[in-house]
Amino acid sequence: MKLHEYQAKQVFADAGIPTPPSTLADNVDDAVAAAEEIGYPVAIKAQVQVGGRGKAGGIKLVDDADEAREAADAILGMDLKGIHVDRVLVEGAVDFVNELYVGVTMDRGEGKPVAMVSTRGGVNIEEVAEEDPDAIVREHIDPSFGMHPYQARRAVYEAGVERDVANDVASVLQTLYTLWDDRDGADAEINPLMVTSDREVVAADAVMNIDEDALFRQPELAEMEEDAAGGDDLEAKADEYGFDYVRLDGNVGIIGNGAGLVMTTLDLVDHYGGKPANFLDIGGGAKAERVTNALDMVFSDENVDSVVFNIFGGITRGDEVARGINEALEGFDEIPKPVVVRLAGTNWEEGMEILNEDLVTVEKTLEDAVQRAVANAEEVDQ
Amino acid sequence: MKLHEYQAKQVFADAGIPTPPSTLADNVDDAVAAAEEIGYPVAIKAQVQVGGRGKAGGIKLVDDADEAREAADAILGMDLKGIHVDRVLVEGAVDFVNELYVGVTMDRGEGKPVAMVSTRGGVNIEEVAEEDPDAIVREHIDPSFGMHPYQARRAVYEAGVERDVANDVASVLQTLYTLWDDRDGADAEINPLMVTSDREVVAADAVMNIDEDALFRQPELAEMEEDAAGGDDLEAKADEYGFDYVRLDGNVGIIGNGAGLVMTTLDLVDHYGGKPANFLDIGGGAKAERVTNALDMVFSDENVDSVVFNIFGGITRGDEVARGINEALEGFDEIPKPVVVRLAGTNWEEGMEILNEDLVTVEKTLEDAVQRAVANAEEVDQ
Amino acid sequence: MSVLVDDDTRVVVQGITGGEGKFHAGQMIEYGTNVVAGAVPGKGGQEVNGVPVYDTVDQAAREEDADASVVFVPPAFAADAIFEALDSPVDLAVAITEGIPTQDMARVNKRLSEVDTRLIGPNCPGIITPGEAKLGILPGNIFESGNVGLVSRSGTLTYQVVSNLTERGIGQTTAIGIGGDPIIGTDFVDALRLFEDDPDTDAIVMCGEIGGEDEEEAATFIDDYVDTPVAGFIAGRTAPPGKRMGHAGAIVSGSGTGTAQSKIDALNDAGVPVGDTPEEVADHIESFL
Amino acid sequence: MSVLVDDDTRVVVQGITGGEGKFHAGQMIEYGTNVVAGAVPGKGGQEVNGVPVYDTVDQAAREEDADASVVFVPPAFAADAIFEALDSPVDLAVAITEGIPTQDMARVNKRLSEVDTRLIGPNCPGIITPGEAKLGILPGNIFESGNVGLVSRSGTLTYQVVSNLTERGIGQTTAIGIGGDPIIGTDFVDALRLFEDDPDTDAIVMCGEIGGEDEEEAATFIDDYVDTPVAGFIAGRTAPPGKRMGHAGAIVSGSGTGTAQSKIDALNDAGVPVGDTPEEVADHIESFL
Repeated sequence: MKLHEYQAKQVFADAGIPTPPSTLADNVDDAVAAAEEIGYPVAIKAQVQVGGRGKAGGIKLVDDADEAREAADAILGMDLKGIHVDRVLVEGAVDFVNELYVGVTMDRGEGKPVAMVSTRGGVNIEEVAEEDPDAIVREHIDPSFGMHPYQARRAVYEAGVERDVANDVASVLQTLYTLWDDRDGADAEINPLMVTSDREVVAADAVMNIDEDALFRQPELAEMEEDAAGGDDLEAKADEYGFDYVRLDGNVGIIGNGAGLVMTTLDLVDHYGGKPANFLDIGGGAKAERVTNALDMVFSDENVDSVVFNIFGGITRGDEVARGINEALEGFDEIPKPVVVRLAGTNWEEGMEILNEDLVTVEKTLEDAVQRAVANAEEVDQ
Repeated sequence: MKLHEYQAKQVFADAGIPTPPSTLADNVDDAVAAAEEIGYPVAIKAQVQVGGRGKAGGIKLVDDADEAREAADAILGMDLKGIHVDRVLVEGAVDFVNELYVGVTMDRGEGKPVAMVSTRGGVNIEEVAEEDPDAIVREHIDPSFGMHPYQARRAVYEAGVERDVANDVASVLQTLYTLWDDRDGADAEINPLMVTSDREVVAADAVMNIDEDALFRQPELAEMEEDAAGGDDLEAKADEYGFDYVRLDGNVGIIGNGAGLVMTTLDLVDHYGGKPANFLDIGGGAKAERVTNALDMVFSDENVDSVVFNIFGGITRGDEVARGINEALEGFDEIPKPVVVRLAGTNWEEGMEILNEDLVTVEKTLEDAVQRAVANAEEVDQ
Repeated sequence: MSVLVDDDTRVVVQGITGGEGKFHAGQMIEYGTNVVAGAVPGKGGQEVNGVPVYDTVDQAAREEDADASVVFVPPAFAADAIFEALDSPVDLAVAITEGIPTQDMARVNKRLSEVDTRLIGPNCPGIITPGEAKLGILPGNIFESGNVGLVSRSGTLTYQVVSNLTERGIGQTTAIGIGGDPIIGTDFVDALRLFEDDPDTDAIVMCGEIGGEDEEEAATFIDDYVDTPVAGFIAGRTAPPGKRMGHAGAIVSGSGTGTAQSKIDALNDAGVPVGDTPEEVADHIESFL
Repeated sequence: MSVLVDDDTRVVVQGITGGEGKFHAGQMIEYGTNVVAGAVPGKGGQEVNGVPVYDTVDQAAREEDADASVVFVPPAFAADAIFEALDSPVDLAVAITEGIPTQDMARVNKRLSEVDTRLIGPNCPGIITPGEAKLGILPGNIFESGNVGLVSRSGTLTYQVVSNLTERGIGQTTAIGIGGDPIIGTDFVDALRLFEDDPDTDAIVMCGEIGGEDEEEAATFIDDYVDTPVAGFIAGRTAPPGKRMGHAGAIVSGSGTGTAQSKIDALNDAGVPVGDTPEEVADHIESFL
């Protein structure tokens, strides 16, 4: 779960990390009023969760009320990479001389947290990571101890942060780690962490991703979630249903249980010449209702021409799946898209007995099921 | 630093450990009023830091206002093992069916914290520890992780706590560990932790010792300190001066630097037939003023007949010591008690040059110095 | 005939009184697994599926002489349950639970470096030695005893590949579902080492997926140490970069590592053929035997 | 001729810009110790006592090829400084600081179990190999090079016993003040092992004190493994039970262990004579040589 910039900034500020003054606005008048209150220059920043906001015109620096009005008017309501902008953060501009990068994330290879510092912060940090990885100093943290103060200092000095601000940067990094740790962060980043002309350190951006699996113990952040979601309607619906769902640009709808098996189904659709319309994992142990919801999801996607339903039961039981498929399809006068079903594993025989074969095509193997679905899609497409 | 029962109970209660209702009172009327407010039966408990309070008459259980008045009157103002009682805690009596013991301390042998649980709580826990150590279950804690919940449960079930209260007892133990850890506890104990007839768990006593070395980061507890001290006047004075001081019952006053050397000086006084009047360690790197204070301390003890001042300089410098001795003694028309000085180590020669040998006797070796001091004491004693 | 578990393995089920724990303990017993105890705080003294329940894993393992534990405990309490298993006499813990916070697993991972106990999972289907013992939720009927070792990051994909093998009459020594989470106990390299050292395992299937670099590390390990022939499968070839597919293991970083292609290339370079379909994987294995 | 430190030892001083650090770094250099750097955050680039200061121990040790560190850092920050040393290239850290919270030291103690770096102290006078190197605050002039190893929990008592030896012309290979805190790095057993393994150490003085059971453990170790003759001294024979004398090491529990008598008995049982006075200790040592 990714927090919006304004939410992350609030979380950081509450923890004592210096941030510029800022106000959230959802209309032009409020944005201009906020700018006047803060004092120029200010930055007007689209609050949408897409990369490259700045380059796409979602951030503008303004020097007076007229410019503020013009910028707010341009940004509010714009579409940034398909996402509608309905709020802006109006933020005091920082007179900076350096842009640093600090971040904390989980290094899954090492199985431990890692804190990172670079003196080459700013928009190109991904390129820096790619081209000159040594420019980002990494300090691994033993999660049983947490971050020792010396580790924050070491990372900061090793990165070559200037000595007169090194203590402040180390302190920000230490706070960022504590936040990441306390709030079950997946990533926490400040890029850029600006050094001002009067040698102060200010977080000019704020990124905070929360581990979805830990939201149960982060009630305050979990409440932010709805607000932070947004984007594709079907993906929002999937969130509601609690599915792992990714929309793709093909026409073969895919439903299965278990990420690896669903990915494999996608791969086979591709292998047999089809194009996957989505990834949809109903998870383990799904009951009939969940199966019905999954079909509803895939039918709602107008790009879908054909559906393959591939279940290999472990905790998921074939009879439950068959019942769900029946329920989903028996409501229709006409089945909207042809559905191929393949059931294997736990209770697959019971499932086959229950399944209404007037409504679906049944195949015994994964390969056959996928090939049939691809063929169905080609037929519809013609 | 040992908290009073009422202080420790407040700290425990604030952390969520169930405690009986209680009120501190420093006069009989307030004590009775508190008892009325709480409702009988109540316990009236002397707030002094001596062991065996109950057996010495410092705790009385009362059933009505008359008894409360009588008990408060008896306890307030009494002397408990030499300590004057000027406050009582009036506390609701608990209708208990079992007395448990839970505690957390540092196991110095293992170099790690240890949590303890026993179903044989109550006044005789020390005897239990002595005679049947297995009746106290010990669970060592890895301080980098802190106490895992399973450890609290394991200790509680292993101790044989009844299943219907096991969760509550484990939760108290977990909280006690967290307190001990957060507040830099040396020991934290609840004895007894009572199980009531309606199967609730209540801390009927509370012990909390704080690591003196950590008081700098426990400002709230450090403020309680003054209140918690009390006792011997000279020991209070030593606290003020910041000396490690223990009053003993002999007549040879002993001042030195470093605990091991001072203890050795005591041992030699004993070895040569004298009786140490005290242990006084001026610590490392003492300046002249500290030396003066130390002499002042020892002279204030009317049992002292003779003083031996034994310094082996490392960070402590002989010239500073000599200056301090001169300053302390030059103020007197007549030196109150004969002082033997032995200087060795850093700057001892400079010290010997400075030292006013009209005021003290100088010996070159520890053995000679102690023997001379013992002889001086015998002389005065006659 | 197997690695890690067999019909001598004496199993404790943590969370045996919960819905999943009870059901799968029953399934495990039905399969023939030697389930000797359950462990659930506060439920000591009860009996579930005919086995005695204890309040702590320690008591269960001590009283019933258990040497393995399976964790069916809800995610909020699962890490603590794993810590408990690691600090008990068992020498194998299998964590089925899905959705354990990653930071909890980082702490577990630290603890794992300090103890000899092995962890499989979490978020995994478990481990099975066909005909002897299953610890977890794998559907026992699709497995058959034989001479192929299988290790997989994905649960249902494992079943798929196993069924492709079993249908051809190719049985398995042991199948290990190592789990798809970012931080797991036993990884590909650990499992490959076990199979390489098992005289009865004549071929190995390794099912990976996009995300992370475990398959790449496994490829290097195979190249250096594994003589037993290995066939691979990598799920997620068509996953678009940067999209999250199902579990956290399946995030493709933009940097060229962690993609299906980089994994396939690494395995191919180590002499491991990678099937395009599960059937092709079975073809490769058949050719080894 | 020595254990742990000699004239090749390259020393970093943590806290070299503070009052004590600066003074004692100067004293160490004057004694001939090879002090190669200081480490103080924010003071990198400065020079103190003629040695360069770095911002981190890592940088200091890397740039100046140091292999030992001495910690003169105030108690509130000392544990972090020790952790820093343990996580740097040095393989010996000597912590002089007195008054470090015990819980901080418990965490340091855990870390010590994970690294190869040795810690001496805290709350100790340091270590000296006479004529070669001193790391700490011991007054160098009372020591003399020779063949007696000395290990002591107490600072000034060490000086006393050393002076009794030196005055008789008995020199020392190395003297180690292990510190009087409840939790310390190197203990009696560690130090005894070092001296036992040192071919130039012909006799050992061990100065203990009341509290804890380290002396009892040392006695067992001596009985089992130490051939080099050992003479002991135990401070606190006249300390009343239950009274706190100076430092936390010196608490007598009521249970019969930790008392001076139990320590003396244990040492005697291991064949170690215990002197009533420092002079008697010197007598014993003289008799060994």
